[in-house]
Amino acid sequence: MTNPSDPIIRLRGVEKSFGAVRALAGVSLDLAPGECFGLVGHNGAGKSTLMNLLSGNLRPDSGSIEIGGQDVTAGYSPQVAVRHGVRCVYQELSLCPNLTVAENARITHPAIAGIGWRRRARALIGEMLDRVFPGHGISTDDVTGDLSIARRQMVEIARAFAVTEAEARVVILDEPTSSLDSVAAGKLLAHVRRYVEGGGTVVLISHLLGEILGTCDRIAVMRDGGVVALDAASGFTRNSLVAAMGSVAETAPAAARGRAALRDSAPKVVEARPARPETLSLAAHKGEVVGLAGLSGQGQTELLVQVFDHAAGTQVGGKVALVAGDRQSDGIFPLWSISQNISIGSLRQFLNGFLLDHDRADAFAEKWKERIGIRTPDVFQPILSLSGGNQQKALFARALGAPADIIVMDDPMRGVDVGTKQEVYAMIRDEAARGRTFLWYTTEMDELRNCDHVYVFREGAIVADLPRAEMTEERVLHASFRADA
Amino acid sequence: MSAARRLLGQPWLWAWLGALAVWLATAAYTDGKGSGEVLSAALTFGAFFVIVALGQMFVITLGPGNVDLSIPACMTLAGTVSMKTMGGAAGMIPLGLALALAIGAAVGVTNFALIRLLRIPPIIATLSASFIFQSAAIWWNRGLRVKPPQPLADFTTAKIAGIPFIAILVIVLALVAHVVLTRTLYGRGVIAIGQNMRAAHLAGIRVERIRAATYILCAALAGLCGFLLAGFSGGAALNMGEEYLLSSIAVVVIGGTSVAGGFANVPGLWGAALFLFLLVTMLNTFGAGAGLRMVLTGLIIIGVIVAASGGTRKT
Amino acid sequence: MSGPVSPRLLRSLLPPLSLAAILIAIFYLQPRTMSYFGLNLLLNLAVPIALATIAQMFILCVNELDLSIGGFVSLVACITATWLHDTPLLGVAALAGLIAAYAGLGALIHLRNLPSIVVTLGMSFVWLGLAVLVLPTPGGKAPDYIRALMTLKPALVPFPIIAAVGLALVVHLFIMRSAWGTVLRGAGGNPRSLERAGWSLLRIKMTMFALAGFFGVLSGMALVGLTTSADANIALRYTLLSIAGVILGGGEFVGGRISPIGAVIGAMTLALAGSFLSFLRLNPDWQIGAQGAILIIVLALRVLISRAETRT
Amino acid sequence: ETADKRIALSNNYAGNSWRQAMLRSWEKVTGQAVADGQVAAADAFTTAENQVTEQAAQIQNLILQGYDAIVINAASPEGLNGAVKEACDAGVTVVSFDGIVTEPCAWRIAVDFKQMGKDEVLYLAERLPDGGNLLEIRGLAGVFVDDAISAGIHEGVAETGKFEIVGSVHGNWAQDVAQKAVAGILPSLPEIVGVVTQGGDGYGAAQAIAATGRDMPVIVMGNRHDELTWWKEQKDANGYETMSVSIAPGVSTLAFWVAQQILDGQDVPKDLTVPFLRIDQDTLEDSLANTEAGGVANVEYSLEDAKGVIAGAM
Ligand SMILES: Nc1ncnc2c1ncn2[C@@H]1O[C@H](COP(=O)(O)OP(=O)(O)OP(=O)(O)O)[C@@H](O)[C@H]1O
Ligand SMILES: Nc1ncnc2c1ncn2[C@@H]1O[C@H](COP(=O)(O)OP(=O)(O)OP(=O)(O)O)[C@@H](O)[C@H]1O
Ligand SMILES: [Mg+2]
Ligand SMILES: [Mg+2]
Repeated sequence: MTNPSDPIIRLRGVEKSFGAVRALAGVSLDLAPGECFGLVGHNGAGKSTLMNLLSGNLRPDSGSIEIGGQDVTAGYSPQVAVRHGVRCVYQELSLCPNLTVAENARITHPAIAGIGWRRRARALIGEMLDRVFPGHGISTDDVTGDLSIARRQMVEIARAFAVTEAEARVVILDEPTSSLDSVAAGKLLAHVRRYVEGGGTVVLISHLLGEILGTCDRIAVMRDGGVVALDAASGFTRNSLVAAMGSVAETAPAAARGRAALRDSAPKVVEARPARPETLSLAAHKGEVVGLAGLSGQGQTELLVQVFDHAAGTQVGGKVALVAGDRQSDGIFPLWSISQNISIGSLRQFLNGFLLDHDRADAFAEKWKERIGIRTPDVFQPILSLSGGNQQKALFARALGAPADIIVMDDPMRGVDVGTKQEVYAMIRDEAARGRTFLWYTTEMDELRNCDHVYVFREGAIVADLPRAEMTEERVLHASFRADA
Repeated sequence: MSAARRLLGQPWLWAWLGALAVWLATAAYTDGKGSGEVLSAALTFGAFFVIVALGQMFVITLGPGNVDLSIPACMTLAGTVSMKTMGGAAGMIPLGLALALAIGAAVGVTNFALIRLLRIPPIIATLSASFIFQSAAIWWNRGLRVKPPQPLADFTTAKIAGIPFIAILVIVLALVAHVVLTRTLYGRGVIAIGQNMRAAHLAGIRVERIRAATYILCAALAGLCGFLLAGFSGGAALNMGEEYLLSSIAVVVIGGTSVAGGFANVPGLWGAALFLFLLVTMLNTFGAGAGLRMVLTGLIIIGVIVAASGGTRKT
Repeated sequence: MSGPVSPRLLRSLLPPLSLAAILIAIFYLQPRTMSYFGLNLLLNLAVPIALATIAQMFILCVNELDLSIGGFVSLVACITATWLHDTPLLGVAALAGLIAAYAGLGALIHLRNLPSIVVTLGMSFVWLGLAVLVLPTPGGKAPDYIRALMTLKPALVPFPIIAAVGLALVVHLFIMRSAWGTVLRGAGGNPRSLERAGWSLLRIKMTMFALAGFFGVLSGMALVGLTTSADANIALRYTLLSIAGVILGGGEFVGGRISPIGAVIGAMTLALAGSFLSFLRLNPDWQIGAQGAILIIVLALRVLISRAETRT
Repeated sequence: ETADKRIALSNNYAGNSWRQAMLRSWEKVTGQAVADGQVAAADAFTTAENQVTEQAAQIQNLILQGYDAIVINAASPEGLNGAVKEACDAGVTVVSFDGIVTEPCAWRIAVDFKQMGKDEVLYLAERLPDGGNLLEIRGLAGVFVDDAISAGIHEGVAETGKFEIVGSVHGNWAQDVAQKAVAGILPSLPEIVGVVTQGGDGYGAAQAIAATGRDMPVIVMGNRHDELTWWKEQKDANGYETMSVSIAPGVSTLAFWVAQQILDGQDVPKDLTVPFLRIDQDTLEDSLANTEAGGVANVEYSLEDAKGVIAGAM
């Protein structure tokens, strides 16, 4: 049903630079109606920039954009994009937290106005939520700021697919599943398939290659601002995608490393219980990597913060550093440079008496930039000049560089590309071998395989306690859902 | 070329340019007569503004909504209590100074307790508390103006080679504040909190300790200013701090510190303090009536802010 | 067992509860106030404050702060008592011009990305200076129709109460319920999202500032209707009162979280708090301090109650 | 007979020494009157920030509290007329002083501020027959007292024809503000022979002028203790001569007795005038001795004094 000869969107030689950074170096792409188009690439490859051009939020430095055969480059803006049916779900959420779900729908659908608009908005967004995420548990009168990040993501996605007078012809999803657990992600991908089968076009950006391979019709691989491979999905395998992105091919996570013995030999450094009745408690021993699993938003973050704060009722033997997952609200200092963002976690090391030695702090940041591979000319650039994934790497550098015995990680791999992930996994294993303890909340099953011990969370409580040897995907999923649900 | 651009990017530049411009305009109007003396006066009075603005700068840097509106009341309370306690006796000066600082610290603790324990927004908390401090000052000595000890009066009005001694003192104070802001854990913490309080907490910064210290520092500086100003102007009056309410904010922001928090600079404070004093002086010299003078003051402040913004988005 | 009450509902009940508490305290201290005449006297000066608070609310809604509203209301009062009285056409034009100036201020703040605190700080000097120029010494005279309106004695319910309820409802319907108002509030919650959805932030800011200017003008006119004449410093306190009123009413400084009904109630509460104090007959030394104390107590109650609610 | 009558003081500002002295005189005199059973109550109420709206609300509250008379020091001569009218309509006697109100139903104990300003210039004309340049320190812009005194000064300058006002600054009736404003404008001014002030700002001006090393001009003082002390020091050191004039804070007690007399059914004219309190070279020592350190030269009124003032106006 794909008909490449009659594209709905045609990009020709699009270029975009931010100062010295060349984010896009002449990209040409065609998007056909009725296809799901996958876009993958390392962090900072230019994927989000390309989508921002497509949705009118950035102007290309050169090149042209055609929609439905019409050249819209001159004066292209979000308004024009919306008029042509181009919708976008951004990498950073863009709901108004002070408005209800229904009111947020009104923001992107100007057609909902006049008498009875509220009823229509409720119906519109409610139906779409039911369609995409059945059993979502969101009321259209909920204020979005009160929702968990996963539910906000659902609202945002449903809003993009909803149709009023302006049709939705092209929906861009920039890492839509990064905050969703696997069940919700599965529902979304199923909806994407239904949607494209109905003739719509979806651009799907994701670092989860399985998702891309399983959902998309065609896949483009980006590297350093250009498209380096473009083919039907069937023409790629996981390994060939990784190879095209320029990352080392993924190796299977180190299997059980015979570290189960840690539980018996090493001292216990963390003992924590969620504030819920009928919960197991979590323990971590020195040098262990402990996984926190379950659907998203089941109390994992709260427990991590509890450990971080040395809250009453938790026993924590050592200094704690945290890697934030929600980097905008929990991690980044937006006015600071990369160097300042990295070194803030370990400032005490750079004191000469009372005064900070900035040179030492910068050298430290530079070292970590190299070590963790942050893509930037130098560490004095503002942190916001980094792509989402690279910002996340800076947060990793902050925590790993800090003089902490215990590192808690709040779903830290959101938006990190495969190559980097492998490097970070290796780094975590090294650090653990040196005696650091990790508490690692993740929504990705693959990552749990890096853990020595896994606790599954449900509704704020710990419901399963699985040593590495006993952990299987089935057992985790089984524990994640209530028996009666 | 790039040096010029770096200079243009400095947040304090516009305040200094503004100060220079109004000073030159005044000098041109009077054919240069007395412009040295004007500068000397500007240094003296600017010094008082800078003392309180240093504290206000740290508070404002803590982030949106953080501001200390109790500065005038704190100055009055510290000024009246210390003057009355010293009773004009030279030997009591150290005690008076300690008392002024202690009152400032107590005011800061009160402010922070309201903000932290009762979770009242700082703008309202400090304003409400200021009424109580003002009442305390009234109750303490019923508005009597006790004279400062002579050595204190001499100290605050002394000049070295035409430069007011107090200005030198405050320049040193500003240097210390600059180092504190840029080179200490505390300064780093303040700036981090101003950008994102939750992220600062999760990066291991002692958020509440730093916030408390900042409100206490600000009030202590206001206490110091009240003490020195009372010494300078021959006694503490109940309304002595009134002017410092809006001026302290204006000096901080014209000086290039971000009202959205997380970004501060000290050199701009001096520039802005001189600018505000010289601006009023210029308009007085031109003989502008009160109404016109206020209109022009407002428009020129806005003009400087517009010039300094350079259209960049920050926040 | 009854269903759980949403914390948001409880939070929104707090302002009316504090208003009721303070009203009951006043009735207890001075039963005479519990009459048509008493309520009228008790509340009529709260009407201009409520209008100024609504003006401030529009500004706070888009994450700005207006430190000039007091000076602005003073200027409006001066113009109302002079030009609007003597040469109505000129007066109307001047007031319309002031609203336009407010909209322009919004545009300036948005386009140059200026901190509104400083711009409005500067404007507070400008408004006050203009007020001194318009009316160098106190005086002037309120136009008769404004005076007549403000001293209206409708049957049964005193005018200030009708005015407050009407104001709260009209603004609530507009900003909280209408489709357009939703967009305006959204601009406070996440301006970037609005921009991406194709709304012009410039127009939104200008609209909000113009609305603030409009209610500022109403406030000044209502004030002159009560005082019968104006002076340049007449309403300087409104700046802080209006901010406190919005906060007392459950609004927040950032994020577009506002409540017009709360704001009107907050303004009333503040006005009554002052009266409550004078009924207590405190020692003059502490009367000023007590004004601060009562603000603190009312706000602290707000926090304590909402903390207790979240615990259950 | 007023033993069961209740009188309230409505004051609009308490933030300077003059107002504090006024409140204390009120407390002292009325406290005695209450103790003697001359009236049932005489409570003082004050608001914080010199604001019409707050004072109007305060007056309305006093009406509700059922006071028989309200004595007002008003924030504005016109702005309170609405509230004052309401008080009169409710049968409350209203007596205004210092800051008077123009509402016809109220009594006024006025000081001729314009004359006070004019007297300053007339004094200077006498002292400095050759005339010269003057510096004017004004009060708070937009307040009628400031305007009235300034108008008197300008009238005096025009009438005597000897002086030119070369500089005018607003000192907001505050020591430190005056000092700052004068220090700023002074360097640009030619030689000054006299400084005309409004009270509370003379000492600040003297400090600012002393700091420049200029010859000390004749500064008209405003009865504050620090001003008088400074004058005395100068007088002893170099025979410095000037005068000092202001309104006595104790005028609040006169207003109290007038209100009491009205409640007593006496016939009192609506407009009374009190003389301002003037201190000259030869009365300086006496006045200084009678002024509390840090306070303001004061005169308190007794019932007999009040009766005298009323009789004088008939
Ligand atoms: N506003 C900006 N200012 C400066 N540089 C920018 C800006 N936005 C993006 N860049 C740079 O452009 C390049 C491409 O960034 P982009 O966000 O498109 O990457 P991405 O492929 O989406 O990466 P990720 O997978 O990490 O989200 C990066 O090097 C980034 O640092
Ligand atoms: N668990 C949390 N999650 C999110 N934000 C938090 C959390 N705990 C604290 N904060 C935020 O950080 C602020 C600072 O709290 P924090 O515990 O860091 O204070 P602190 O500086 O460590 O105090 P102290 O110096 O007394 O130990 C709090 O006011 C709150 O806004
Ligand atoms: Mg991206
Ligand atoms: Mg702590």
